[in-house]
This record gives sequence, structure tokens and C-alpha cells, in this order.
Amino acid sequence: MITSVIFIILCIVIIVTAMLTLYFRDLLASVVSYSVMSLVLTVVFLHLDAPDVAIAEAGIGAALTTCIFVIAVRLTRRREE
Amino acid sequence: MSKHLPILIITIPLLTAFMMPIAARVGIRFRNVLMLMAILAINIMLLSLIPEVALNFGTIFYTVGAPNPLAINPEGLAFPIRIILKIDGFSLFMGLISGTVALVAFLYSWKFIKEDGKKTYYFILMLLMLVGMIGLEFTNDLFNFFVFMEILSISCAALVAYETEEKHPPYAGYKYMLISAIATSFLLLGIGLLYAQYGSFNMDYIHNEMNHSLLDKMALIFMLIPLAMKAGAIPMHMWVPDTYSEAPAPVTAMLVTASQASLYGVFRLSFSLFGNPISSISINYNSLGWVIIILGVLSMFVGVAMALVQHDIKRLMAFHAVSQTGYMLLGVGVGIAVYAAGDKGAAFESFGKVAMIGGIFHIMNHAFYKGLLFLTSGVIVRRFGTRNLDKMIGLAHRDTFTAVAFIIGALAIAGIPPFNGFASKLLIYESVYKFSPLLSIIAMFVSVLTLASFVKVFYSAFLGPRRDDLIHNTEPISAGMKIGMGILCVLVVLMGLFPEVVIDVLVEPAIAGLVTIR
Amino acid sequence: MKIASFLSLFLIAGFLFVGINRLHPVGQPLGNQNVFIDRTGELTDITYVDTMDDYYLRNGQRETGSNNIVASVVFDYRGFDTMGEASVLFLVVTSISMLLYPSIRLKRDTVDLRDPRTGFPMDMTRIVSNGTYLMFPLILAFGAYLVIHGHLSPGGGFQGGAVMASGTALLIISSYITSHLHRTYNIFSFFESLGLTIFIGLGFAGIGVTFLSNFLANTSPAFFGRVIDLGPNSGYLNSAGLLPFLSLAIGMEVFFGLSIILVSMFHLARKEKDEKGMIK
Amino acid sequence: MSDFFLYVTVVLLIFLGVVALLYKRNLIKIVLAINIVESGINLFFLTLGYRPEGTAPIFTLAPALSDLKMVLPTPQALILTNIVIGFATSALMLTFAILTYRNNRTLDIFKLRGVEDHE
Repeated sequence: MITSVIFIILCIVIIVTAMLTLYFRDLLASVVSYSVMSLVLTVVFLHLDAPDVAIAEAGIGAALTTCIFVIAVRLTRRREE
Repeated sequence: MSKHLPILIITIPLLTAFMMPIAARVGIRFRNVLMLMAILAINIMLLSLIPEVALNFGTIFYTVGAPNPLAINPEGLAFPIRIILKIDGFSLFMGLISGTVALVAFLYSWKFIKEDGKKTYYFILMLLMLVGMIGLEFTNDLFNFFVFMEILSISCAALVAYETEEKHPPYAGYKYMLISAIATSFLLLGIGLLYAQYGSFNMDYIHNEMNHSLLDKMALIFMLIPLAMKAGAIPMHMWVPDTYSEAPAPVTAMLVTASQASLYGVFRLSFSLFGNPISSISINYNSLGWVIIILGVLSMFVGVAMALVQHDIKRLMAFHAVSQTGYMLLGVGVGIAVYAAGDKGAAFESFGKVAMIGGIFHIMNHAFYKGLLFLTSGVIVRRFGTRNLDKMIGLAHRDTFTAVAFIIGALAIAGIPPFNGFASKLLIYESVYKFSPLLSIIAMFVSVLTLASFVKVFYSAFLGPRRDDLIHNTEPISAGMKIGMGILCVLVVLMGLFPEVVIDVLVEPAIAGLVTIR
Repeated sequence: MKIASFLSLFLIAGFLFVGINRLHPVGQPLGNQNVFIDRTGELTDITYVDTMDDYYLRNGQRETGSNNIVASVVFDYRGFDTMGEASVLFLVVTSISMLLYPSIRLKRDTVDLRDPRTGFPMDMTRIVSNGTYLMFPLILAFGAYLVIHGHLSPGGGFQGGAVMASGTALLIISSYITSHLHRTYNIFSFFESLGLTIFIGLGFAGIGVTFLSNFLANTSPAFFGRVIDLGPNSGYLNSAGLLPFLSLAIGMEVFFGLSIILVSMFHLARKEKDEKGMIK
Repeated sequence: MSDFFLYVTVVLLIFLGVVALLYKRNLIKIVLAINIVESGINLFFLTLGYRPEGTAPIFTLAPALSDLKMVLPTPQALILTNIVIGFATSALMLTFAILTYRNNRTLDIFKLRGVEDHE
């Protein structure tokens, strides 16, 4: 029961962070909330008994994707027009 | 060794691509020769498959990683567990088109692309593009299809943006990549829906198990619309002129083939995966045929209408590519509709099959003459330094070879005998007229408009007084470019003169691969 | 245009919601996925197996010798996909090198930001640079562990390579890699090609049977072919035949490929900063 | 109960991504939207392979039960592939976006639209 409640909360967090990613006009904030979404997704993947995918998502989705997005934002413009 | 041919066709160019940076260190000439040998090797291997696949109407299977490559299912099981390559007539037909156009594009870019540090990467991407096309045409596994689709679209996008210093190419590349990313995402969603029901990715297995539930129809929509989008059919065609016009000329010639690989996906899915030729053909399958027909007619008409008003030579040709895709969709759509209408025997044999032969044959013809036209456009654009038709005049005085090649291509695309466009278009007109006269008349009308628009191009670019002050670049056409265009000219003329040979040897097995699936 | 986009949106939403109602509840079909295994190593009745996944779960351990069924699917049963996926990464690295080629080639290399005496980066605090100094070997070791033990525990080529590449990201952020980027780039690109070539070479090694066939599994312990006890066991490193080698090749390719992407994008940023005169 | 939530999450993620693809105008934001769609698809596949009473498909130190149940391995293998492909795609698209910004000084597709019909 407890795990299921936590699980539902995680799902809601994913949706909210995804919405925030698309809502923020500041691209850096968008990128950060995308990386939070990836991290929470990692936890969900672990919960779904997929440790392999969870490691890959943590390494690539949360760390490296954020890295290249931050570089891209720095090289272009931070605010969305 | 011959039983390993299917995998060798895919892995040899891959290995060559990985070795390319080292080869470039050894020497430019060595790199070019290695590349030429790899592409020639692919073509020779593809040709060596003709006797078994095309002449004997056979099918070659290859199970990657299994104890026995020819065994599809493991012992005692009713379903495959590994990735299976399957080469039937249609796969071989498309593979031959890809191989030929890649060879021509490579010869053309030998001297056409300037020798700077980027050129090695250009060749690597070209090889991988070929791998992507051949891989997705040979595979019988849905997820593998998706992976090769990714390979194809990423290499296309990067090649479109080859001239990074220019203003527009990076955005064109972005657009292509965006379209591809959306398309492949939804393709994967469709694959997931099929996997959820049948627990497999093998097309033949799913086809046999298919029960045409609602989820299957959803999967059909999620898979067909992205593929039609990537093939450049109508409501989703706007990326075609933007990307085709920004790419270097040889890449554009290959992009036509890449779009046709997506078209292959459309046909393969609607026949070999979702088609149900065994028993009660549902009304939906008939309506699928009509959807494809309507898409085809719209593509034909809108493409040519947009092309007429263009002043940019490459955009004009790109809109014609959309328009010609319509013919293929029309031919095959009529085939599906007749096939699904019930009495497969009489009606299908009399004109449905002819329509399909026309549509499929047109794929090959279009790849060749449109490739030829794009290659000539490369010469024209380089000469004048602009793509604007109003600023061109009198090139025929200087480049007679290009002018002749352009005439051949333009007459072929307009469906004038004795070129290959006529052969396939005549088949389409005849058979579609029996199905619905209106459609046939539209098709003929579109052909006339096509001729009009190419007459305009020929008039502006080649005719008129000789004006050397407008010539931007005077370097002569290299031998490689002439050979490339020459090969395509010869193919266009030969296929126009002897269409029945091509139809017997290649197109009939292709139809057999699509329609008679147990 | 607006109407069209609204329409397509509603269509997609409708489809998706209809779809989830029609989909099975989690855990219902797709076979019975019980893993019955005799201790003797013989499989129970093969007719029980009614989907592909069942087959993998029941026979994967016996056929490939790998405890991690995901690894056996990735590298053995669907190894061809993995090859395609590795070439996607190679492709993207090539594309990025091509696209950024005019931008990356500098007249002079970027400034070396390291303190000549200590060797630590100067534009970061000592905490960051010391932390990186401590963390990087650990990250690398963890990544290498994931790669090598891919057939025993969660992990494998992709995951290990990604973890190691996040170490590279750390190095870049804390300004360790600033000088000699060309040399770094060339070395990385060589090893990336090498990894891929090894992968395909191993695939060709099995062409006596078929391409990418696992010809080393269950042969002899010296060649990673140890025959393992079926069912839950404690795991042996020298099992699973070709899998560890393939995993190593992919790990190499993924690590260096991802690092090249990071290094070249970072290089661009650094160059821009340099042009604006933000680096003294 | 939780499976329903999973599917709803999948649908919402894909839906949000598609909305952003249609209505956002910034090139980098569009890449983020595609990544969100891809996350949704990854979650979809893993949900398909999930078995409530199963364990991870790894035999090392697995519980020694006579009826050991495991989640399905194939979706996990595919998603591994898809994650790397997604990263590669977004890296390439970001490179395109950076180059577009360099050549045109804008990331807005409405302003870039005028770019196409030149001369």
C-alpha cells in the first residue's frame, strides 16, 4: 500500500516536471526540470524491476543530456522569445 | 559463403565506414578507391542475388546469430526468437535502386565536393546512408526496421546540412531531423502496440497471428502516417522542398532514394504486415487502398501546382518529387483497392496487378530520372552561383552534355516515349482508367503540367544567348560527374526501350513478394 | 493551420486514451513467464514456451551462459540491433565532427587553464578540482565494473560507457580538459573506431556459424565458456562466451563516442568564450 | 491501480510532448519536447514488460523459489537501445540549433520561416 502511494506520487511528479519543462520561459530552468524528470523516471524504472534501464537512464538521461543542453543554451540564448 | 550474402551486404559497408578515417590518413586516393570498391562490392553482391530471388521468385532468409542461418524458428517452436533478414523480390528491387543511385552519387561527388577536411566525413555518412537504406529494406524485424530508419534519417540530416557555413542548410538539417525524430517516435509507439498483443517483432509472425483488433488499427495508423510523412506524401510534404533544395546535388539524388525507402515501408507494412489476403478481406483494407489513392492524387496535383509557380530550380524539382510520389501511391493504391474488393481472380489479374506493376516500376524510374535531374541541377547551380531561374540563361552553349542529360531527364519525367517514365506511366494510365476514368485523366493532366514546368526550366537555363558574364564558376565538368550522369542517362533510355525486360526480371518478383504472402 | 493542429492533437489524445482502455492490465498476457528450471540443467517441456520472452527467460541462461537475461538479449539474441545502435552513435559523432569542423579547427589551441605548479585548474575553486580529482577514478572504476560484469549483474556496455562518459563530463566542467583538445579528440576518435571494429570483428569471427553467433558459450572456462549452474547462482566471471567481449567493445565505443560529443560541444563553448575575451 | 497510473502517465507524457511540438517556437524547447515524448515511449515499453510479482531478469543471487517469476527482458533491451539513440538524436539536433543560431541570430521558428524564401 505504502509503495503504491509512493509510486503514484512519483508518477505525478513526473507529469508535473514535464509540464514545468515545457512551461518555463527560461531555458536553463527548463533543462533543470527535465533532468529532475529523468531522475524521477529512473526511480520509476527501478520500481518496475528494470535496473539495467535505470542505470542507463541515470547516466545518459539525467547526466549527459543535461550537460549538452546546458552547453547548447549557453551557446545560444537563455530566454525563449 | 553465399548463404551469408544478406549479412555481408550490410556489414561490409559498415566496416568500410569505420575504417574510413584511417584510410583518409593513408591517402585521399586510397580512400576514394576503397569507397568505390565497397559500393561496387555491394552492387555486385546485390546483382548476384538476382538469379535466386528474382528469376526463381525465391525468398532468402538469414537468422542473425542462430546455429543455422536458414532456420527461421528454433527447433520445436512456432515463433522466431532472433532477428531475421528476409530478401524477397521487393527488397531486392529497392536494394538495387539504392545501390545504383549510391554508386552514381559517389562518382559524381568524387570531384564535385571540394576536398577539405570534411570530405571524409561526407563519404562515411554516404556509406552509412546506404547501409540504412539496404538494412531497412532487407530486415524482417520491426525494431530492427526502426534502428535502420534512425541510421538513415540521421545520416540524411547531417548530409543535408553539409555546407554549414551557409545560412540555410543547418536549419534544413534541423527540420529533417525533427520530422524524422517525430516519425520514428510514433513508429516505435506503433511497434509497442503490436508487441503488446503478439509478443514478437517478426513481421511474418505478426502477420500470421494478426486478428485486426482496434489496437492493430491504431498501430497501423501510428506506423503508416509517420512513414508517409517521411516519404513526402501530401499533408506532410512541406519539409521536402526545404531540405531537398539545401542539400548538395549528389545528396539530393540520394535523398530521393531515402524517401523511397520510407515508401517501401508504407507498402511493406500495408501488404506484408497488415494485409490479410487469406480469407475475409475486411472493408477496412479496401478503405486503406482508397486512403492511399487519395493521398496519391492529392500529392500528384498539389506537388505539380506548387512546382509551377517556383522560381528556384531545386525547389521546383523537389515539388516534382512530391508529385511523382503520387503516381507510385496511386498505382499501388489501386492495386490494394482492387485486391481487397473481393474477387481477386479476374479484376486483379486484369488491371489491379498492372496498376501495381506501374506503381512499383515507377519507383525505379523516378529514382533514376529524378536523380539525373538533380545531378544536372548541381551543374547548373554551380555555374550560375544561384538557384534562381530568372538569373540563368544560355547554358547550352557551354555545357552540351548537361543539356542533353537534362533533356533526357525532363522528357522521362513528363512521360514522353521512348524514355522510362513513359513505360510506367502508360501502365498506370491504362489500368487506372479501368478502375476509375477520372483518376486516370487527373494523372495525365498532371503529366502535361509537369512537361510545361520543365519546358520552363529548360528555356530559362539552357536556351538563349551565350552570356559569359553571368557564369560564376568556369571549371570543367569532371569525368566522374560525366560518368555518373551518363550511367543514369543510359539506364533511363534502356529502361524506356526495353521496359518488359525490367518488368519480367525485377518488377514481377517484387509484386510477388508483396502480394502472395502465403 | 491552427485547426489542423487542433484536430491532430485531439486525434492523438483520443487514440491514446482509447488505447489504454484496450491494452491489457499490467501483467496479464504475453505468456506465463514462470521460470521452471530443473537442477539437472534440462529444460522442462519446451511446449510451455509460448512467447519470445518466455523463451529468453527459460533458455537464455542455458544457451548463452549469462545470468543477466537482458544482457543476453542485448548482445546475443538481438545483437544485430546493438550493432545498428552502435553505428547510430558512430554516425552522430561523425556528423557532429563534420558540422562543427569549421568551428572546431582553431588557429591556436585554447588556453591551458591549469596552474603550472600544482596542475589544478585555475578558474575553479579548490573544492571542485579536488573533488573531481577524487571522484573521477571512482566513476571510471564503477563504469568499468558495470561493463565487465554486464553478464552477471545489472550493467553492460551501454550503461558502463555512459557512466564513464559522465566522468568525462565532470572533467570538462571542472576545466581539466582544456588544452590539447585536438589530441584528445583524435585519441578518442581512434578508440571509438577501434571499439566498433572489434565488435564487428567479433561478429565476423562467428561467421563459420552465423554472423554474431555466440560460438564461445559453454565451451571451456579458459575462453569465458564456463558452464554455469542453471537457476539462481552466485555468478562466475568467466561465463557467457562472447558476451563480455562484445560488452567491452560496446563499452569502449559508447564511452569514447559520448565523450567526443561532449568534448566537441564544450570546445565550441570554450572557443566562443575565448572570442568574447572572457578568458584572460 | 498502479498500472492504470502508469498508462495515464505514458499518455500524458506523449500528449504533453506533442502539444509542445505543435505550439512551441523555440528550437531548443522542441528538442526537449521530443525528449519528453521519447521518455513516454520508454515508460510505455517498460510498463508492457512489467509483471507485478516478478523480479528483475537476472539470475545472480535471485531468490531460490520453485516458481520464480521475472519481468520481461525484451522491452528492457529495446529501451536501452532507444535511450542511446534518443541521446544521439538530441545531440545532433542541438548542434543544428547552435549552427542555426550562429547563422541567423535567432532560434524562433516564426522568424526563421522568412529565411526559406530567399532572393
